[in-house]
Amino acid sequence: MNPLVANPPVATPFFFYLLSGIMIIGGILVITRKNAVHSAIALITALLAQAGLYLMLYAPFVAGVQIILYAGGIMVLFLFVIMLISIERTMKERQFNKQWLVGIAAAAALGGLFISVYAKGKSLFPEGHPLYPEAQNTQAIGALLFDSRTGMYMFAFEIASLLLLVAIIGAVVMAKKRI
Amino acid sequence: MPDETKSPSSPPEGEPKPAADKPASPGGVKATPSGSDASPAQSAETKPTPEKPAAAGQKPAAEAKPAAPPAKPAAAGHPAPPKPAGPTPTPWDAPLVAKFKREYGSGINALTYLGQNYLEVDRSLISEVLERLRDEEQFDYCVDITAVHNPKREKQFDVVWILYSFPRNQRMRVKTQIADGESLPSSVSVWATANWLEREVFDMFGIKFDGHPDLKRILLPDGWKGFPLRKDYGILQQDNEWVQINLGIESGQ
Amino acid sequence: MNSSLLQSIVDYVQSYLSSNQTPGVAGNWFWATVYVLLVFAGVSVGVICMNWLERKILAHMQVRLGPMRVGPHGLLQPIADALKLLLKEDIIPAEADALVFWIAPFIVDLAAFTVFIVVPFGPAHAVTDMNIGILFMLGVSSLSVLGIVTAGWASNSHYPLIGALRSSAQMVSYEVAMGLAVVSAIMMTSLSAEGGTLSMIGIVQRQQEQQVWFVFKFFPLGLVAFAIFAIAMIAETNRAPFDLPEAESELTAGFHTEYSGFRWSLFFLAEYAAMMAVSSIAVTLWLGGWLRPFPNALHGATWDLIFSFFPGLTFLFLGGLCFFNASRMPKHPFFKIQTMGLAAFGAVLGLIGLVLFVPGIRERVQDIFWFTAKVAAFMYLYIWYRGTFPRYRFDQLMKVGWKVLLPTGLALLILTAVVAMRTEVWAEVVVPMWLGFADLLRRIF
Amino acid sequence: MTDPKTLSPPSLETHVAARDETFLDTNELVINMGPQHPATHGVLRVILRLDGEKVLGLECVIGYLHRGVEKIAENRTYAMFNPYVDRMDYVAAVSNGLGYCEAVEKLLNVEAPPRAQYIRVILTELNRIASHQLWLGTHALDIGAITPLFYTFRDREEILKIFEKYCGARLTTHAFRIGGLQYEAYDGFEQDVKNFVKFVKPKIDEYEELLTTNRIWLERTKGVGVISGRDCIALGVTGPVLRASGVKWDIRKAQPYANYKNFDFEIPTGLNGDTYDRYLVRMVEMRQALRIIEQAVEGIPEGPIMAKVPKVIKPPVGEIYHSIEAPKGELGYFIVSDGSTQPYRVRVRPPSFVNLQALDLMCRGQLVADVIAVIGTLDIVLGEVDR
Amino acid sequence: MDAMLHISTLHYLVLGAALFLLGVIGVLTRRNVVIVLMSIELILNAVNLNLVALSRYWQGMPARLGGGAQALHGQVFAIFVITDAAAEAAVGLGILIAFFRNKETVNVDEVNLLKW
Repeated sequence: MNPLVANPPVATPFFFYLLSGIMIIGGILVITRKNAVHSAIALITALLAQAGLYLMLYAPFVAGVQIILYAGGIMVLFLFVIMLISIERTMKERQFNKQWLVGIAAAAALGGLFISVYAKGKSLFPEGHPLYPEAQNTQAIGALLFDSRTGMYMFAFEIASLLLLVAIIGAVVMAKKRI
Repeated sequence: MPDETKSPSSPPEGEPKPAADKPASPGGVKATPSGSDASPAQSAETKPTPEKPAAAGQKPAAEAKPAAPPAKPAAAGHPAPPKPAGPTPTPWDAPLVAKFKREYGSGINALTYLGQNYLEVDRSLISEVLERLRDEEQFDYCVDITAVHNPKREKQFDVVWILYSFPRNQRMRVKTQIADGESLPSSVSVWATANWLEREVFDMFGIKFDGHPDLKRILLPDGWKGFPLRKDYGILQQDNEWVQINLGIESGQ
Repeated sequence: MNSSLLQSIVDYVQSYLSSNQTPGVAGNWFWATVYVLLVFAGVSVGVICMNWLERKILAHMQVRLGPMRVGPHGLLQPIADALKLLLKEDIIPAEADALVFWIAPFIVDLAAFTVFIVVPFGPAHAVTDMNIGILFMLGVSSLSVLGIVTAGWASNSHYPLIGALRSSAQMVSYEVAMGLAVVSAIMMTSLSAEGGTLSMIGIVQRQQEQQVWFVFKFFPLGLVAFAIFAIAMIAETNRAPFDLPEAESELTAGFHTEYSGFRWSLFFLAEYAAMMAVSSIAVTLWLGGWLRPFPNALHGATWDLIFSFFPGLTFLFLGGLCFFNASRMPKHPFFKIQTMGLAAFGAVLGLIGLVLFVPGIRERVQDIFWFTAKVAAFMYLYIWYRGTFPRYRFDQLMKVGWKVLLPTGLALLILTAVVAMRTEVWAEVVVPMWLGFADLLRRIF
Repeated sequence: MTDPKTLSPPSLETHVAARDETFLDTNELVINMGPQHPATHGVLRVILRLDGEKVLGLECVIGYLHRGVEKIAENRTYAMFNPYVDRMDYVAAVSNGLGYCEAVEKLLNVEAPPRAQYIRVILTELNRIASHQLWLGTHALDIGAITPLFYTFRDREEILKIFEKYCGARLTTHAFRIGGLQYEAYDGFEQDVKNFVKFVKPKIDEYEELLTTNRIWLERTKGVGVISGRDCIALGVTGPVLRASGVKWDIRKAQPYANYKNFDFEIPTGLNGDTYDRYLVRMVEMRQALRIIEQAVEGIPEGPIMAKVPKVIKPPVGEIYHSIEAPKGELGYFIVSDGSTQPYRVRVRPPSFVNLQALDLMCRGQLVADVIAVIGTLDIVLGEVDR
Repeated sequence: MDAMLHISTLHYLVLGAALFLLGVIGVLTRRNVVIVLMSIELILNAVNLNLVALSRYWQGMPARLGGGAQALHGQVFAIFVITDAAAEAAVGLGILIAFFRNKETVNVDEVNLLKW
C-alpha cells in the first residue's frame, strides 16, 4: 500500500502558487539584478522552488537531483566563478546591451506564439486532474535507466557520462592558463 | 672568561685555530697590562712594504690618511680621555693581516683588544676587503653590522662589521670611519644577511648604503624624523612634536 | 463536554502513539508540526549541550577545567554565552554586501536544520519518511556550502573570501567520496526481500531484516565504507583536523571572520547541527539507527527488557553524578546556591530517569535513546579529534579527498556490487556477457 | 652535514620561484597578515603576495614593538641597563641577562666565580627548556594541534616556579648581575631542579608521543620551509634553524662561555633543514639541556657568588663583542665603553631579527598555511626582533 | 475560479513558458556573460518543468496507451537535461574564465574575435 496514493497532497493550489510565485520573481531577479551574486542567489531560490514543484509532481528523485546537482553543484560553481572575476568593474558597466528592445520584442513574439498555440490547440492540452498511481518512483526510474529488461536509457546514460568527462576536461583546458 | 677565546673543547670542524688567537687569549686579561703604545703606523712599517704597483699607486692617497688611523684608537671613544686604566689595543699579528697589509698598506690597521681582533679599514677599501674576507679568508658569516656615532670627530661614524668564520672558528671585526652624509658600499651581495642589518643602520644612523636593494626604514615608521641612535638626537623631540601636533599642548616631559 | 474534549484529546494522542507511521507519512499535519518543533528544540538543546560538553571534555583533555564559574561546573555557561551573543551589537561591515551578508547565515542554518525532518529517531519517530530520504539529506546538507560561499563573498574581505573558497572546494570534493560510501550502503539494502530503498527508515529496517548492521556487512567492505564516510563527514562539517576554512591561525576565523553576535551564533548553531545531521546519517546507514546494540548475540525477551532499562539507568547515573559532585562542592556559603542548583539538576535528571522506567514510555523511548546515544558517541569523537590532531594543509586535504578516499570509494563500490550480486544476475547477465565476449574474441581470432 | 669548508657564496636566485602556472590564476592576491593576527606571535606584519594560495613572495613589516633598547642603554649605567635586556626576548630573559652580564664582565676583565657560573648555567638551561616549550606549544597550535600548548604550559610553569623562588620574578627575571649573582641559591634549589628534571623527562616523551609520529604533523612539517645550511649561513641564521639544516654549530661548543666546556652534551643536527627537523632538533635540545642541568646541579661548587666588581661600574675605554647561544640563536652584545659609567653604545645582535630575514626565502613557493608553520618554526619573539 | 484552484498540468506548462520567456529575455538583453549563462539555466529549467509535468500527466494515462507507473520517460529526460546543464555550466564557465583572464571583462559584447 502506497502512502502517497493514500494521501493526496493538501493545499496543492496554495503551494503551487507560492512556489511558482517564488520562481517567477526569482527569474525576474536573475535577469534584472546588477550584481551577479544577487542574480545567482535569486536563481538558487528559483531552483529550490522548482524542486518543491517536482515534489508536488511526485517526482522526488528529480527533485533530489535538482537540489544536489543544481543548487548544490552548478550554482556553487557559478558563485565560485563570480568570486574569481572581479565584480566591481562589471557592475559599473552598462548592464543591458543595445538590442534590449529587440530582445524583449523577440521574447514577446515567442510568448505570443505560445499563447496562440494554446488558443488554437486547446484540445491538445491535457485537462482534468491526473491520477496518483505512482509508487516507487525512484526505483522505477532506476529500472528505466539501468534494468537489463525494461531499461532503455542505458546507452544514453553512458553517453551522458562521457559528455560529463569531456566537459571536465574541457573546463580544465579552458580555465588553465598553461597546460 | 678568558676561556672564551681559547680553543674550544670541540671546534665544530676540528679546524686548528689560527695562531693569531693564541697570544691574544691570555693576554686579554692580565698578561698585557696596558702600556704598549705601539702606534699602528709603526706596526705597519714593520710589515713588508707593498710590492704591488697597484698598491704602490694607492700609497700616496693612503699616505694622507695615516692621520686617521692613529687618531682612531684615541678617538675610539674619547669624549672623556682621562686615565688609561684598562688595557689598550695591541697590534694583531696574523697571516691574514700580513697579507692585507702587504696589499693595502696603511689603509688597513689590525688590532687586538681583550682578545678580540679587528681591522680598521679605510672607507675606499671596504667593499674589496669585505669581499676578500669572505672569499679568501672564509669569513662566511656576517654576524652583525652596526655603527657608532662620535659627533665630536670629523668622521663621525664608525661602521662595524662583525664577522665569523665557520671553518676557522674565529671572529673578527671590520671597522671603518665615515663622515656624516657619506655613504658606504652595500655588502648585501657579499652576505645576504646584510640586507636588514644595513637597513637598521640606515634607520638608526642615517648611513646610506649604495647598491642596497631596498634601503628604507625598518624598525621605525616611514615618517620618522631623524635618526635616533645618533648622539645628537634628542629623545624628547619626537614626543614633543607628536604631542604638539596631536594634542595641541606643550609636552609635559 | 470538558471531559469529552479531554477524552478526545487522549484518544487522539493514543491513536497517534499506537501508530506505526511517521506523522509526515500519515499525513497528520498537527503531529508533523509538533515533531518539527520537537526536533528543532531537541537539536537546539543538543547544540547547547555540545557547547558545554565540548568545552569541558576538551578542557579535561588539556589538563584544565574549562568553564567553572557560571553555574555549578559551568553548566549555565552555554546559556550565558547565548545571551551574550544575542545582546551583542550586530555589525555589518561598511563595505559588505548587506543583503547577502544578512541572508548567508540563514541559508546555512536552513540547510543544517532542514535535514532533520527525515532523520529517523525510531520507526515512527521522524517528521516524515521520504522516498528519497538519504538523497534529500545529502542534497540539503550540501546547500550549506552556498551559505558559506556567500558569507565569505559578502564580507568583502580577503580572509573570509579565501576561507569560503577553501570551504566550498573542500565540501564539494568530499561530497563525492561521501556519496560513494553512501551508495555502497544503499546497495546493501537491495539485498532484502523488499528490494532496495533510499528512505532513512527503510534503510534501518533493512538492517533489522538482514540482522546485521551494515558496518559489519561483507566485512570489511561495510567497515571501509563507514570509515570513508566517517572521514568525509568530518571534512564536510569543517571540523578538526579538516577545519581549514576556519583555521584560526591562518585565516583568523575563515568565512565568518566578519560576523559577530547573533549572526555568528547562527553559524555556530549550524555547524553543530550539521555535525549531528551527518552523524545521524552515519548512524542510520551503518550503525543500525535506532536498533539496540547486540541484537543477535543477546536476543530474546529478557535481553530486550534489560536493554529497555538503559535510558532510565543513564539518566539515573547522570543524576547520581550530579549528586556526587554536589557533595564534593566546597562547603563555603559562597557555593551554597551552586550546590543546591547542582543537586536540583541531579534530582531533575533522576526524576526523568525514573519516568523512563514506566513500561509504556520505556518502550516508546528506547529507540530515540539508542539513536541519540550513537550520535552522541560520534559527537565525542568529534571533540576527541579536535583535541588530538593538527590541521591538514589545503593541498593535503584535497589529496586525501581525491587521491585516497575517492579511489577507495570507487573500488569499494565495485567490490560491494560484485559481492552483493544475486546468483540469478550471475546466471543471466555476467556469465552470458563474458561468454559472449569470449565468443567475440574467438570469432575475431 | 654541510661541510662549511666547501661553502661558497650562496645563490639565492634559485629560490626566487618563477611564477608558474596554477589553476585559475586570474589575479594576484595581496594579503596582509598581522600585525594583529593569532599566528604571527605578537605584532609581526607580513604582507603576502599570493597566487591563489601559493606564496609568491612576502615582506615583513616590523618595528611595532620597538622600544629603543639601544638608545635607552646610552642613558643608563651598566647596572641599570641590565633589567632592560630581559624585555627583549621575554621568553628567554635569563639568556639575555647572561649575555649582557658576560659581555660587561669581559669588558671589565673580571670573571664570575665558579659557583655563580654553575647557577647561571642551570638557570639558563632551564630557561632554554622553557623557551622551547613555549615554542612547541605555540607552533603546534599554529599547525592546529591545540592540546600540546596546554601540556607545555603546564610544565613550563614548574620552571617559572623555580625562577620565582630564586629571584622573585617569573618572566623577566633579572636573575644575574654583572660579576656574578645577586642572590644565593635558596635552600632546596638543587632538589627542586632535580625534581624538575625527573618530572619533565616523561613529559617531553609525552609531547613527542602526540606529535612526532603523527601523520598529519609529519605531512604538515616535512619538506616545509626548507632552507639549506649554505643559505642559513649566508642569511646569518643561527640556532636550531641552522643546526636543523645540518651545520653542527653551537656557540656553547664552538666558543664556550660561562663554563659550558665542563659539561658533556651533544649538538643535535638535522638533515633536511625542514620544519620537522627543526622540531626534532629542538626536542633533542630540551633533553640535552636537561643533561647539562643534571651535570651542573651535581657539581655546584661552594664559594662566593660575586666577583670583585667595583660599586660603580666604569669599564675602561674599549669595545667588546660577546655572544652566547640563546634558545633562538646567536645573541650578541657589542658594547662600546668611553670609560664613563654609562655605555657609549650598546648594540644587540638579536637572533630573532636576523632569523626572521629568512622567512621570505623559506616561504616562497609554499602555501599560506606553510607561512604560519614557518613563522612558528623560526621561533621569533617580536620583543627581540623590534627591541 | 475553479481553473485557478484546480492545479492541472496546464498550470505547470504556463509556468514553464513564463520561465522560458524570462530566460530568453535574459539571454538576449544582458551583457554580463555570467548572467547570460544563468538565463540559459533558467531556460533549461523551464524545459525540465514541462518534461516532468507532462511525465506526470502521462502516468495518469491508461496503461494500454503507454501510461502507468512505468511512464517516467519525461523524468529520465529531465535528469539528462540536468546532466547537460552541468556540462554546459562547466565548459561555459571555463571559457568565461579564460576570456576574463585575457580581456579583463565579462561583457558579452566584447566577445567579438575568433581568437584571443
